[in-house]
Amino acid sequence: MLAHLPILQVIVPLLAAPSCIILRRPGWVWLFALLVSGSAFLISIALLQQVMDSGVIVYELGGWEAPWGIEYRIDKLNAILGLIITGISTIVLLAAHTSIQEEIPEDRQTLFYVLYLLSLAGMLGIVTTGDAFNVFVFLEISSLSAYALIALGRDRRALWASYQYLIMGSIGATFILIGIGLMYQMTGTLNMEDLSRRLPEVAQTRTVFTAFAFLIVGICLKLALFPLHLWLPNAYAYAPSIVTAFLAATATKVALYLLIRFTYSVFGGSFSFTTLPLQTIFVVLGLLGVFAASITAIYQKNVKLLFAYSSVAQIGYMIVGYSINSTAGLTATLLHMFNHALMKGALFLALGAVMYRIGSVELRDFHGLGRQMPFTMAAIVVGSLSLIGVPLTVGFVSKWYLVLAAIENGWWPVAVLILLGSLLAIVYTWKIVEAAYFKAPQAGNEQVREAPLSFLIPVWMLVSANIYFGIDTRLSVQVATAAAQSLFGVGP
Amino acid sequence: MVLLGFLVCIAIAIVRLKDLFAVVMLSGIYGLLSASFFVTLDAVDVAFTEAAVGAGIATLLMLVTVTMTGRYEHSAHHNSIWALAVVLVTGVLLIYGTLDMPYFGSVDAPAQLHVAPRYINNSMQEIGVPNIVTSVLASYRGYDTLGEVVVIFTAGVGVLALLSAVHRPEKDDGIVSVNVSMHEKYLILRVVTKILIPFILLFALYVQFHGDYGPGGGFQAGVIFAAAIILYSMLFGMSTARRVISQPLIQLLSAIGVLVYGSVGVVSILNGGNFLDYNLLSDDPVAGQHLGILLVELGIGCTVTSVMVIIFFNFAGRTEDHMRNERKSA
Amino acid sequence: MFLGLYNYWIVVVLMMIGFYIIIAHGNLVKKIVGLNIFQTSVFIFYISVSNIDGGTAPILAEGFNQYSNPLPHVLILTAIVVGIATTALGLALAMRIKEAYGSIEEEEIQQRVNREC
Amino acid sequence: MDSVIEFSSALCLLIGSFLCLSGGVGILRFPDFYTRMHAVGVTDTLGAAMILIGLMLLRPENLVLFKLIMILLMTLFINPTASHALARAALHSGLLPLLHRKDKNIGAES
Repeated sequence: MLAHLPILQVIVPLLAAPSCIILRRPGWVWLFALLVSGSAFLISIALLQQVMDSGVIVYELGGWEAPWGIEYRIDKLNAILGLIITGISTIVLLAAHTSIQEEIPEDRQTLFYVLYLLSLAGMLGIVTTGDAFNVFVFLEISSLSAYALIALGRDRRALWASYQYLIMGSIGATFILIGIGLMYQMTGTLNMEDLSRRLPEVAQTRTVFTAFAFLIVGICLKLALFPLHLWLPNAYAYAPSIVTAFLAATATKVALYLLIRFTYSVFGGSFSFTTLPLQTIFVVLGLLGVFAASITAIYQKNVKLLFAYSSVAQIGYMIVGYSINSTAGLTATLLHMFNHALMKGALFLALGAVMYRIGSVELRDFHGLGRQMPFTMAAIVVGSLSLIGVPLTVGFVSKWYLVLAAIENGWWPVAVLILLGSLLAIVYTWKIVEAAYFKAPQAGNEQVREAPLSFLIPVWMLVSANIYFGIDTRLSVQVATAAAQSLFGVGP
Repeated sequence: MVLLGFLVCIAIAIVRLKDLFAVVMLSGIYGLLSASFFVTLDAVDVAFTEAAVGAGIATLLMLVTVTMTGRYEHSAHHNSIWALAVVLVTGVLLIYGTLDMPYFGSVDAPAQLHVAPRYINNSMQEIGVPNIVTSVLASYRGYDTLGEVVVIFTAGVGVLALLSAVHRPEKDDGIVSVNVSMHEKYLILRVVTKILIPFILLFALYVQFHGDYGPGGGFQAGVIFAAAIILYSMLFGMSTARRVISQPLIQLLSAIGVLVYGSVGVVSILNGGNFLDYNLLSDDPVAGQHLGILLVELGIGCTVTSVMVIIFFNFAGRTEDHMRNERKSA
Repeated sequence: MFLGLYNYWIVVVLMMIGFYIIIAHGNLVKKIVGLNIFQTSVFIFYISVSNIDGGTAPILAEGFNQYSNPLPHVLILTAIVVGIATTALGLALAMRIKEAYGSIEEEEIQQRVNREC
Repeated sequence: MDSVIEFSSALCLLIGSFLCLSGGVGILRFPDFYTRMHAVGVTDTLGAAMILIGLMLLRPENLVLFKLIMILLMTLFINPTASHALARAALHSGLLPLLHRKDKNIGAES
């Protein structure tokens, strides 16, 4: 059975989704979904271990060898992504039952879990596959289910946000489709490994250049890179809390993975960074994203919207690390992907708890919550500290590596700007702390109690992971470095 | 060439027109014309699907939506200069990209030389199905097709989550009286439909099981099957159709289709092969491939039919509700 | 020399018309129509790639030995299905938006959304 | 024998194409919706039928012949029904035939 782990990781949630329709009862479906996600998590741990020990795992679907059939190819990079996605999804699902009962009508709850599992399966499919067209198919599975999940939000603005996301997402997907088509036309293959062998022969043609440009733009739309981020804040802000926690922690990471996979593995780092002035474009856009989004975040009155803008800013950091184009920079990006998933998972889940108790996440409703919901607010504070990058939290680790990588590359101004960006994070998170601890509760909110344990446990699992990986950095750094090195083709 | 010219004309007309009804009909014609174009380019399977989807289902869904949302588009293009700039840049980039392409129809293009020849030369020995598209679709790249089935299933679940409303079963005499009043109005249509539906179903079955030898397969058959049901429900009223086809049952069917496909893969794992390795379904690899493709196509047909019906029922049901509410408020 | 490419150029024009409808028009249903045109044109591009001079449809038969490339056909079959799935979901959303906001014009909805914020 | 069949099939095809073409001209030249419907509905059914018969004469293989007969039957059923449905829908939504409209105008004037 061990040999089948790569495919099992994807098809377990994929086939569990239709089975939910047969189960029908929301309570059972939740338990079932939790089990499925948990087993996918265990599989991804086993896979990571296997990859770290013995290198790349290849799995031929249908028994057809690579360029003719579709293959799954798992190296260190996708093993990490699989771990992030399944881990976050499992922890978020722990809280889902309580939150969903409050936020979604009874007759839609089963459908919610079906869509959730489909989204999970879609993302896992994207990160494990070694075939360019298969990426497109699974991208659509995950995005279609994400559109529907977002539209399930209670607020009617959720519908509008979801529609905008659908249009932007479909444009992105069609761009990716054009890119894949152009690559296929020039090489005659869809397999990533095979593409990377055959692309250098035709690398100087204008067609390949166009293919590359379309892929990058399409992926950046999905990635919500500034200035293509317009769909993201609203979509995150008005989706059901569980969906926000899950998508914010995983969806953009998957897009970033695609960007890294296509630039480094398929086109090759030297092609990617010489044909287009990619480095300059990305470093400028990344930093602009950090500042523009952080400043917008300061003016938000809705805390979910505030953290959504902060997500755009964090994507900026990851892109800066990526654009440094060195092992150190990529390590920092991968670390930040992992860490940001932990932070944003914890933060949005805690917001879900607030939503559960007071039915709103407007800043003015946070007044006095510090005393009424001490554990939830403490979690938000720790998450915010991590977002700022205070030592002993994960946020510090990734920022540290990012600054080091920038300095190593001689980019002093960039390093300074990264630190300045963190200052902005202090400003916008301070607003929440101020509201929660230094203001008297709003009228009508005096009777609010602490969130139920079904929220607190998953939230604090994520928060303690935040602190644990902030102190003991060996594991995460070792894995991230190994993955970055393997992309650059050095090291073991 | 002429067809492409038509396509451009239609696309420009769609940009200019403000009457959404006309726009939708034109987009249906666009689908049909591109299907004809696919035939001239020897892509019969694709043409079949595009005709069924682009000219059929998509147009139908849009029509239902337009009846609900209103017929005319009124705002001016508010950001057309920006849009034009973006579009021009992308267009120029694409044209620039075409300059190094192998010529249209050239025999020695890389796409013709690398992966495809294996399918053309060996699929007969390896799979034993004359229609190469079917063998690539269901076997060589069977996993993509599983993904495709899941995509359509996702769409069905998504539409359900967005539009489903609790329909109280109407009283029988209500249905009967509506039916009687409709009967006179639509007499000719109803009679002809009753004659046609068995043939449509027969044709769907033919397409389903003939996919190995000619154009067709589970997806196209599913769409045709669904078309028959939709035709029925359009002429005999939604509530009658709802009583014939129960909603929970059809949801169950859409899930079962995916599960059939998936379990073929799981069985091949249990038989000691890789996921979706049909060779191991039977003692003889070619027979195994046949069996696998048959089952898989059944799964596709099942899911596609039920999802299309789910989508249409929910669209139409929602529109009916909306109309009723508007009439009440007016 | 460019005669061999005219096909692609027309396809590019079609794609861009679709793309223009998506981003320039404010009506939600029309945007979906634009998306359809955009995607269909990409399909035409793929199928053009698969075409081969003197080839025939990829169904094995006696007396033919030049077949057009079946792989893009398969990809596009999948992509068409994805397209209809997106269309269905987008239209469903448009219907819900009409119910919730009473309009399907981008500007009017945006105004109402801004007022709520 | 062969040449007779070939000749008659060619004749059928020609007549069919001519009918379709005249239907097309009718759509462009006729004054109002109903007369246009008439032009297309009537000529196209016969035109398509003639073309199909012409093809049947050319291709005597069993399966193809059967398919062509099915298409013919379908056309014979669907075309008139579709025209009927269209005309009904137009009448239902309040579009009056040209003649009718003229009568009314005259009536109003006098």
